[in-house]
Amino acid sequence: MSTLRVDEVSVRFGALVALDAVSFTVEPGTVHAVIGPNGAGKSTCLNVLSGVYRPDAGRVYLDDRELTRLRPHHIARLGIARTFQNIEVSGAETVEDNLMLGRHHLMRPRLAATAFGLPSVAREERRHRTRVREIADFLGLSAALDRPAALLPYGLRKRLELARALAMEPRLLLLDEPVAGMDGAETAEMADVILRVRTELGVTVVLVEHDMGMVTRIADRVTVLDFGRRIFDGSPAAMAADPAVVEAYLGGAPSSTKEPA
Amino acid sequence: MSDRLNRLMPKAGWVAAVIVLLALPLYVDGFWLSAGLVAMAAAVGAVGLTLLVGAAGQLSFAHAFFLAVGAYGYACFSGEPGAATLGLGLPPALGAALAIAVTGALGLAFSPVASRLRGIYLGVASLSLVFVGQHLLHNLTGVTGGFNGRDTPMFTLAGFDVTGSEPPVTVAGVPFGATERLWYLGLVALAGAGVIARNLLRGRTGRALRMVRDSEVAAAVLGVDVRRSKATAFVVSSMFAGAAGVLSALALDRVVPDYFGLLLSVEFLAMIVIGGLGSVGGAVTGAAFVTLLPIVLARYSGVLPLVADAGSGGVDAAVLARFCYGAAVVLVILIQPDGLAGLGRRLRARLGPAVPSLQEST
Amino acid sequence: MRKNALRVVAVAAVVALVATGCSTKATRSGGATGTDGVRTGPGVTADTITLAALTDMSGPFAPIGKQLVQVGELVRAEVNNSGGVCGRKLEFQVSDHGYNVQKAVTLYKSMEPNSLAFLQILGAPINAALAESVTRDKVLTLPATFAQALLANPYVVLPGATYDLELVNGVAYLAEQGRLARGDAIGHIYQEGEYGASALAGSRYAAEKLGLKLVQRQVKATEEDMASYVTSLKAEGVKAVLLTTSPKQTASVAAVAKSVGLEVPLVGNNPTFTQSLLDTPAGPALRANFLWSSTVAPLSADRPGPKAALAAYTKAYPNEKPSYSVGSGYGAAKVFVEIVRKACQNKDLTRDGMAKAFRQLGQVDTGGVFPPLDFSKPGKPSTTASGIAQPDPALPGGLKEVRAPFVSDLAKEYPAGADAK
Amino acid sequence: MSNLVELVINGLSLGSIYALIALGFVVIFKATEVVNFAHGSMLMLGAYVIAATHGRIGFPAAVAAGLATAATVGLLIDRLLVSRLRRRSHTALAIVTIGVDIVLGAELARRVGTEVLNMGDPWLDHTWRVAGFTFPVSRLAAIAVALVLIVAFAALVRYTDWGVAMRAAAEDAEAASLMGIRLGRVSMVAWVVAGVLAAVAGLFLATFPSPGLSATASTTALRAFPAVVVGGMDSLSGAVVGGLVIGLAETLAAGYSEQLLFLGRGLGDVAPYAVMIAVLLWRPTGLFGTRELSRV
Repeated sequence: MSTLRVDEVSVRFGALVALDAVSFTVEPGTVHAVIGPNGAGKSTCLNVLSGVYRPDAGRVYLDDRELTRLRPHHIARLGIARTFQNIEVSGAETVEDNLMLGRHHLMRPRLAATAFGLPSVAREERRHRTRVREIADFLGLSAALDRPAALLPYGLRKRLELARALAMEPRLLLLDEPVAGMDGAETAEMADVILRVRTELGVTVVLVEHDMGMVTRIADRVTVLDFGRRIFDGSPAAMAADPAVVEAYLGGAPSSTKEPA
Repeated sequence: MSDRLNRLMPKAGWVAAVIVLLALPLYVDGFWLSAGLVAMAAAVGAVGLTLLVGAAGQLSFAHAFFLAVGAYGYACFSGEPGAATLGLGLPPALGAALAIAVTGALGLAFSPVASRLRGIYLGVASLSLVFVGQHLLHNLTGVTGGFNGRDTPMFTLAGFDVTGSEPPVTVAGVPFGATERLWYLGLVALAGAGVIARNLLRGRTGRALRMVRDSEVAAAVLGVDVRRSKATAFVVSSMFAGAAGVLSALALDRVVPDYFGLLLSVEFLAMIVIGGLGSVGGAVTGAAFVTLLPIVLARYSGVLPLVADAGSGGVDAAVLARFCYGAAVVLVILIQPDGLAGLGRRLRARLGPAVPSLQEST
Repeated sequence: MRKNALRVVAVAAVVALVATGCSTKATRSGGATGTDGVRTGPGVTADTITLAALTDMSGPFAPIGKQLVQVGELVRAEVNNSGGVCGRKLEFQVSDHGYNVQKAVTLYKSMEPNSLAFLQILGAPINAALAESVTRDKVLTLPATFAQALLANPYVVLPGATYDLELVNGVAYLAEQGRLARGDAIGHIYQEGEYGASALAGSRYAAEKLGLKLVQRQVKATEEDMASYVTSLKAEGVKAVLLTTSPKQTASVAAVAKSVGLEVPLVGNNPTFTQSLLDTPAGPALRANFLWSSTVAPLSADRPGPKAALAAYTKAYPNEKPSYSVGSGYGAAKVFVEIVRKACQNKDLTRDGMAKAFRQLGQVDTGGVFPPLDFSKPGKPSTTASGIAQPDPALPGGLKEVRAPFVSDLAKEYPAGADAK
Repeated sequence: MSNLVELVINGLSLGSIYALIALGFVVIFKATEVVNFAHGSMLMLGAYVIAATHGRIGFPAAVAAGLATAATVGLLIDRLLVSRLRRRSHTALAIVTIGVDIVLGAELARRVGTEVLNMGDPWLDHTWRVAGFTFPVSRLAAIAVALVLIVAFAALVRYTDWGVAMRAAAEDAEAASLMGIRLGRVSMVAWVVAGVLAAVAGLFLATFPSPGLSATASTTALRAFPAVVVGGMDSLSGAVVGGLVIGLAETLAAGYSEQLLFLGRGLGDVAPYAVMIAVLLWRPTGLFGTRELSRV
């Protein structure tokens, strides 16, 4: 189990400060939500964690290992998987092949052996396909294995992306708005899946989310960003009562009390 | 019963195709074999290019350059030592293998540029390889023979002339000369190229390449080293081009710089687009279409209606061939984005149920 | 499943074997002796002799290729109307390679087995690519180019002086006219490849012998704007510019030279000029300074050969604009027919018979299209003479002869042929 | 020294034509993200129409006809192909324009043959001499026209609705379309403008010191590719700078070919591409091109 530590991270795009010295720590085995209004810097934060952006200042550590200077595929190989807000799956590929892509870094890179179709390559493929089917089972995608990803309904595609991330056998899972665009029932299902990922697979989850209800329901801990700055870090219960959060995030009106600001 | 028949049909088709290809030298004359050889050489190159452009999504105009490296490389490694142009006199099979390796190495040398540049910038940058290549081919006369090029060394394998007539072989009354023998070498090369490309596309490498094409960011967070993948695609594609170059050199008897110009690169792009980007079978079909169309039209222009006599100022065979494949490129992208490969898949799907797709789709 | 696949293979194999038994390719025509006692080879039957032309009718040299084929047809009709050769009619097999090497090589393979000889193979890169095959197949060919390297090939028929000799005579002409003196600089703009390399050998030789300083500029066939080359030649103070270029490059050189005040003679090889240049803005500059140094006579020359070629051509193709290729094509076809006639006299219409007849030809008179030709010395040009002409838009072909073909003293000493460097 | 000055003048005047060609590429790329490989054929078509008609209708009317024809072809390519393929990859679109180029190029090459067609321009081979240096009038006209067109075009981009729309589309096509910008119109105008620019460039490419229009004109247009890339595909000022840089590189390499002999003969043709590669290694999106944000 490993701890993710974000230490004074800043990201600027020209004059715009997307993240301003943000720090928080993700404890192993928890579901940690990062929330905030639009433009608060949530996605930027996730992009820094997965190595897509390099911060202008500050560091990110996984246990004692610094991630900030690593390229994204190195970070992925350390066991950090992520999903995207706008689903990034290969539409023309089957669900199974999309999932196999998650196994990429677990398979040995043997170009020549692959080219000449050596039996050992076929054996390795088979082994990973077996595991991929298990993961598909876990997320209820078994029936769709042979279908091209583009033909799946939206909710299933979101789930496929999550399954692909799980196929990487990660220690840490970064989810970018996993329930965006879903209806109530789908949201509930997804929340359930995320909890099972944590409890049954023991994967730590960092969740960027908009949906307040879902966050309070499943997160163990919440970090709230506003205009790139951290304005809160603590338990969901404490967040609901925090005046700064209420002011910034809930537009001045906590949904529970409907009290004017 | 019909179920079994359906399953057997494609297999029988393949077997029949292989037998026809094997028996062809017994029936058709040198022209057709020679045209077929050129098409097979092109097909090997096209398969390589479809890995790069179709699967990895990297537009490249440099293919003609890599073909030239393969062709000239073979001529240098296996050429007569002591002649006017550099020749190391290595055994032809070794020379060919080294030529392919050198092409791959040059692809690797260019890959820092390739992996830094995206999409269209790469396409345009790769144009420069063709022009710089032409410049070198014309100026390094000691190696390339300059404008007039140099002869292709004969291909012999364990004392057997593949591009000659020693020892004499006659099958069913047909003497097997250079063209007939080379035909089989072409078949072996093409089959090898096809199988290797399919293995690569179906496995870990191919999946990674297609993800890089669809989204570099997504590929990277999945643990794919994007730069390395792009470089791999470039190197592998160059090696296919190198093999195609060796085969072209053998088919043409002589390598001349004029052949490896921009037009050739454009023709290769046309092949893989017409065939269907990213499909091995499509690349082969496209190569056959683009190379055979002008040759066949030129040969039979006298018989075809609508085709004016060459030189009469009307639309002659060569112009017609260019119209045809220019229009084919436009039409394929406009109405049949999967190219001939997609068309084939659709036809098969309509003819028989549950026929497994033979192509790696994009 | 596996069993079925095996069965399919077995059936297919049987089918293939049966089919093989009736292969039609097994019978191939070989050498034979006809009833008239004439030995025949590929392309010759009891009543026809087939000659091939592998030419460019759709590429960059299409108009040249087209006119060469057209005059070839005229000569063929003439010969067939007067009874043919050896009681056989001449047939042509024409293919268009569009200046594409790969197409040319493939087409050659289809034409070679059915032709006695190649009346024409057009294009320097194509001739280079086919040189090996031509030697192996021992097939007599006539390339529509005058590069000296071709002389080394015993199966190549090259009527006329080579490019190097054209320039040797051209420079000698300027010196005779007093337009060049010892110590002067002359420029030479030439295309890369055999065309330029061949001409360069001549200009180097002439410059050395006459004590001139030669300033070389190599250009690519695709370059069009000659301004920077001319500017740099002007800076060298050249007194004349030799051109081994495309017509378009010639025009650019002439126009730029005039505009930068470089009013010196421009001497070009035979492929450097076409009549349509005179309609462009470069026309006046060309008329003022251009000299055409060519082994081919201009169409307007007052000799029976060019006159006959022009008359026949304008009669058959009244709407076409004849160029000097009409003359050279006519002369070349005549030479080729002479070779076939000679082979016929020897009763040997085979490839070897053609090669032998070619060397036995002796003096050939093309009515003044080419200077008198002598093919008896392998490796040597058939003549060392070339003439000088000037642009004149009023005449057919746009050129007026100012000096009939001559062999300059310089050319007499020139080690012409395959051994020249 | 005077040699150098004359070469620089040559280079800049040639460069101004490359700039015009490059500008046409960039307009289309900026507005529609299509790399137009048919630009060379459009250029040649415009020039061909001028060459073929000036004898009957006079030079000014022929120029108008040439510009109109090239613009119409631009319009047709946009309406018939580009507008239908907007959702497809840029590579697919680039390849479609290659198809168009093959067809159009084959037909034009067939019509021109090996002739050298006179453009019928009033500048002929006139030159203008100042302080011992010679300036071809046609190239001065080219520079003047290029300047006028570039200024006019810059004004078009800056001050008109279309310009605003094009810049918005270049920033983010999806957002622009959500904001009510008609991408179709942006693309259409871009192709028409590019057609006009191509025809103008074609005219000057085929006038003095070139003797006229020949079948190889469209390959010369290929040399504007390095110009575009050196400047940056989406930068209008980059196109102008790139054009001049490439023109200079080519002319100097040709003019000093003897001094540069160790690099081989015929260097003028390759110099533009060598410069391009050097620039790309230094800045992967050209001198003025927009850099991409994401780091992978």
